[in-house]
Amino acid sequence: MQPLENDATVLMRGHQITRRWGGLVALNQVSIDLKAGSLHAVIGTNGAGKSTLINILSGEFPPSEGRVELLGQDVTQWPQDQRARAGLGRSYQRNNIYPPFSVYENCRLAAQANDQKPWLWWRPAESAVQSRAKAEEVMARCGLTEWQDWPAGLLSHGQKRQLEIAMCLATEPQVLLLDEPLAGMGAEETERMLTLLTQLKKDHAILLVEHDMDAVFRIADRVTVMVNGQVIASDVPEAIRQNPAVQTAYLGEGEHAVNAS
Amino acid sequence: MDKFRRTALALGASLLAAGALMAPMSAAHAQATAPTNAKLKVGLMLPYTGTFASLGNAIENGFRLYVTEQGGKLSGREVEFVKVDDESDPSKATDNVNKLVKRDNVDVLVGTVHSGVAMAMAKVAKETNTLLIVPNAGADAVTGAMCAPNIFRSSFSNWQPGYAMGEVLAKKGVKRVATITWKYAAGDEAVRGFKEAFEKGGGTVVKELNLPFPNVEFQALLTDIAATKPDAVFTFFAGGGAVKFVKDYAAAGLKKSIPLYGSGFLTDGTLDAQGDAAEGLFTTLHYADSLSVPKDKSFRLNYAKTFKLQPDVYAVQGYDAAQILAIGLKATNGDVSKKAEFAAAVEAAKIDSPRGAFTLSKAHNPVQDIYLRQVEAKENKMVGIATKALNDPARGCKM
Amino acid sequence: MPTPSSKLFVIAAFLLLAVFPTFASAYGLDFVTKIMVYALFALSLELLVGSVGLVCFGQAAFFGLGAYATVWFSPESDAASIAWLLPACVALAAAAALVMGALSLRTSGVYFIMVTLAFAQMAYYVVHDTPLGGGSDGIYLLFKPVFKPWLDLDKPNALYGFTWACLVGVFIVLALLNRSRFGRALAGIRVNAQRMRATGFSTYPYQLAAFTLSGAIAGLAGFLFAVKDGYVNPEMLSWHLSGAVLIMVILGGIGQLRGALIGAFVFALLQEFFKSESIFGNMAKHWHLGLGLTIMLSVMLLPRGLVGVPEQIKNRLKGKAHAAP
Amino acid sequence: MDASTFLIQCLNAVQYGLLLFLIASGLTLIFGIMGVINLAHGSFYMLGAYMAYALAPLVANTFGGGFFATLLVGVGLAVLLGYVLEWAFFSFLYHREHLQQVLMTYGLILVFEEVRSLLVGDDVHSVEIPAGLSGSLPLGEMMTYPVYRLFISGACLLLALGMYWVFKYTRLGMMIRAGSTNREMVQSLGIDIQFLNRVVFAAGLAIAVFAGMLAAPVSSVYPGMGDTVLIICFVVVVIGGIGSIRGALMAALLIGVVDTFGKVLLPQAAGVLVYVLMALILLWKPSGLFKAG
Repeated sequence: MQPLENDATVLMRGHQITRRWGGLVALNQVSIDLKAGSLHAVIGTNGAGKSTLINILSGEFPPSEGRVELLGQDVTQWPQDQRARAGLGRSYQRNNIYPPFSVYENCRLAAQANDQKPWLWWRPAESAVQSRAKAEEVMARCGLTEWQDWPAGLLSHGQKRQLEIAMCLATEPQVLLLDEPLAGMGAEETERMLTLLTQLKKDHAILLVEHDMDAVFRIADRVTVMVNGQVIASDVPEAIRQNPAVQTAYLGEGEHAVNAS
Repeated sequence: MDKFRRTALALGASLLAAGALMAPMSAAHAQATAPTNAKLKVGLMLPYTGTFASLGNAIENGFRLYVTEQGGKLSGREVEFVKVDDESDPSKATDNVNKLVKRDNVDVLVGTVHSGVAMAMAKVAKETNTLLIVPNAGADAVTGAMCAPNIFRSSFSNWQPGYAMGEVLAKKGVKRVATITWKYAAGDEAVRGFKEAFEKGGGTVVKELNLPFPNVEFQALLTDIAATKPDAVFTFFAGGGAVKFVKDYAAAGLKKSIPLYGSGFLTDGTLDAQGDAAEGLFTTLHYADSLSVPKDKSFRLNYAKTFKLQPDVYAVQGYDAAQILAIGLKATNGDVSKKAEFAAAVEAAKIDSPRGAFTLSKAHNPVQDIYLRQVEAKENKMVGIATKALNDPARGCKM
Repeated sequence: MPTPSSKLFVIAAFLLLAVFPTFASAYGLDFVTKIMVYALFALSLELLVGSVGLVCFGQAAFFGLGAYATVWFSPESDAASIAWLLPACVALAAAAALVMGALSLRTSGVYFIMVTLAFAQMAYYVVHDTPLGGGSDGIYLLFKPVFKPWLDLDKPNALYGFTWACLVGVFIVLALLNRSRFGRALAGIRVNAQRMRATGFSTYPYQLAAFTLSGAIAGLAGFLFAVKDGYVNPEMLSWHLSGAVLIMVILGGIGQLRGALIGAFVFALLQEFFKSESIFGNMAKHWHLGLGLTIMLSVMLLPRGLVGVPEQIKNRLKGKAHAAP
Repeated sequence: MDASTFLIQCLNAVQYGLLLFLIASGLTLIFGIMGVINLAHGSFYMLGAYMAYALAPLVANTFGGGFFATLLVGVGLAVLLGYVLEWAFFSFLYHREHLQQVLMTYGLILVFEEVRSLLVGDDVHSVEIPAGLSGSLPLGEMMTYPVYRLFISGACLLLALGMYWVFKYTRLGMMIRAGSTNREMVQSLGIDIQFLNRVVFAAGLAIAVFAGMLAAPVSSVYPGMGDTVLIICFVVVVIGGIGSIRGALMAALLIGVVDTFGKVLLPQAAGVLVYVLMALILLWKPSGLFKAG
């Protein structure tokens, strides 16, 4: 086992992660670092293994090979909830919220993860001031305050994506794994989300999986390109834009390649 | 709608709704003092649904037949029936009995078939000192550990038919017998009675087979019987289980090589379903077809006339339950509350039953002849008396 | 969250039950005691099905074990004290639930239903077939427990009051629990267990705790039933009883505590109604038919069970359409 | 247990396993494929047995048909009944939670039990084994084996192969399997899912009735017989893996072996063995032995 590099700013690292489903290799020797105060975007065509990577980093299922480190600890064998409590938050590509509960309750329940105290069975959940305050805060940050009493299931798709982020923030994570948060959002909502992400960047390490190229190149500090489960390039945005391998493999020969140069 | 009116409305509505639910229970019944000419309330707690439904009907028919023969009155008191379906479910038994004893204030309780339910009835009868006549359930404990001055039985104890067949096989010189039954009280008690008599007569029970109740897959155990090659097989099954066992036993070809013996319930009320698979089977029971008892002839005639079907042992037991009640009432001229005189009269009486006259033991279980019967042309023909006036040992009865 | 009018309904119901003995007949007292015991039993299942979303088809195992424990632990010669007998029976049922839950919770959905059924059938046959259980004809409770100076459960009024107190107590505990952090977490697990894990809740211990608590409450109901009848029988662990209590909870309406109460009362009263000779004469023998048809009608007309009736009526009156944002 | 007895017990185990599959086969359709928790399956089986008993004389004197003619009439009636039942009581239940189906089918059990008691009464009956199959073959020196039980085993194997073939290789089978996994998708493809559900439900009920009629001569006909098979049928479907015909057959055979040898070798524990088996399997493979299909 290689000694852990103790570069303090790397809050989360995936090291030589491989994942096989029977014969199919979904991820092949993928390594990735998430530094504090920086947003690391991962782009790639559908089926490139982006979601699999997020699922392995978040602990949804273990890697076939390789190691996952979080805040300097080897968390490869840790279950998902343990990683979440250690400061890892994730949002889902498909909406994964509590539809019957109100928007406020969705956020409050997420915030309660850090203040569980199940033995206080006679005290109402409302009395947990800490989770209530946190819920109010994240709703405000994500612009959901006026919808707080609506059942989450009745929100528009864009609003649900914002709620997904809000719930992720409610657990006060240090590392954020965001799976296509901008998918299906209107222009105005996308702008709001990008400003939010740039603010969050300051005090979190963010992994952003996204298809929206313009957004990625505007806010990413580092971009990793994946094709067929492998990393073909990982650099600052400008370098990636020039990188011939990325253009041929990812942007294809077509007109996109022309105006990119 | 402002807040105050809404809460008031809600409170009113819910009180109304909850009240409606309680209404049927609250009718406080006047405690009827029982002057001797008031109606005699008889509480019939029998299975009217489920596997024992036909037995419940037969017992009720038998009981009603005797009452109609007396002109609908017993020692001057008109008989009124209150029926409750016990569903052969012991967990509901206590409440069903309470319904009859506390709500309907019945003078006498008659029931039931399932021995688990009968045990619960016996406990309530003892606690409330209500007269109870058991027309079928053979659990030994009813006239054993649970015996009481106000509890009578007009049927049998599981021990009796088993014991009688044990004597028959011992006398016949049969040496090695295998037994098979469900793993439940009635089966265990019948096999225990059989073993007691058979081993006293020199025989040995080589194998005691049993299977979980109500499993009816007998093939595995029939093969086991064939492997042990006993001289004979003794069994206890009733209802659907009896039909299937007898047919499977014949289909497995064992009927020719290993004779099958059983307590009477193997072939009572099931003969037309069993067809010729039951032909020639020997069973022991306190009743049979073609008895030479005069009372039996008149009983069968009246029964067939009133109910358009042939009576069986359950109808006889229902009929005799009514006789026991009549004897007790005559001695106390209609006052059931005189428990001691009631019991004394019945203990001294000789009950003129279609099965043949019998008396009640100290523990109030019939001391009766157990007939040896053989199946012939879909009838349990009486071929002899297995044991004369067999008295149940009433183990554990302190009366 | 319970609405004000639902709280009032429950308070009114409990008040009515409290005053009922004053004008009840002896049989009425016994009958309502039985229904209250079944309501308590239904509450234990409502905690599982309604709050956590776990459908247990073996709840009668804990009910029966609680009842049998009452007889096993009671001395032959004299009355036991409630102070230690009741906790002992509840503890035994809770222990059984802990073991059964620890194993069953590895499965989910219909497989969970069948595993709980399997364990309950095992408990049934242990009690039915082994000498420990006292065999198929059941065993007697010779002396009913007492609490020296004030309480002798042999007296119907005392038992009625004690049962009422248990029912109200457990209802309040569950109501508090449902709105506590523990309760909200259970609700979250019911709606979306994956999301709960992603935010940091370890779902297995929560489910196991709820399963054990539910077993304990069922054990308490079993204790009361054994004391009421003074007789226990293997049928108290049979799958028929597990099915019946599930029917009560569904009929009453899942997701509301008072649904279990309403379900237990309506299920018992419906049976009484269809069995009564005075109304149906000799058709009373076929009471299953009426009950079965009523249940099928309730599925067709009441999608959210009896609890949902007021709201259904309100919606129809106002024709309120849900205005989506 | 000497060699010949062991072989006979194996035959008993296989025969009981096949009989179990026959009885549970209707449930593999309605519960396994359609996902409806059908507590009334035992009642459908009982309905079949009572039909075999009640229809036999009617068929005999209308057009002189024997056992197999009664079988055909019975299955035909069952398809009609299944069609009507699905339309009346189940067509609106698919979008509601599972427990509503539990409540509906619980009501059905009660109604079937009482209708049977009203129409045919509460006595125990039996059904004649068809003339050609009533013989029996010698088995070891003491026993004989009824030919009819072998016929039932054969019929069961044919049924298993038929169901497996229909579901694996025909368009109808493919549509049904697709419908059970994703109802909305199938609907959007233009397949009339309403009709499909009705066909599968009717087939499920018909197969359960067919099993009841075929097994009646062996099982005899008595009140509450549906109740005794209900739980074991669910055990078969669940152990096999819900939705898997192959799994149900394997599970039935496995239960046949455990039940048969359990009674002989471990009589005191015979009652719990099948449930211990199910608990072990589900804890080892939490979604049954085989995947769907």
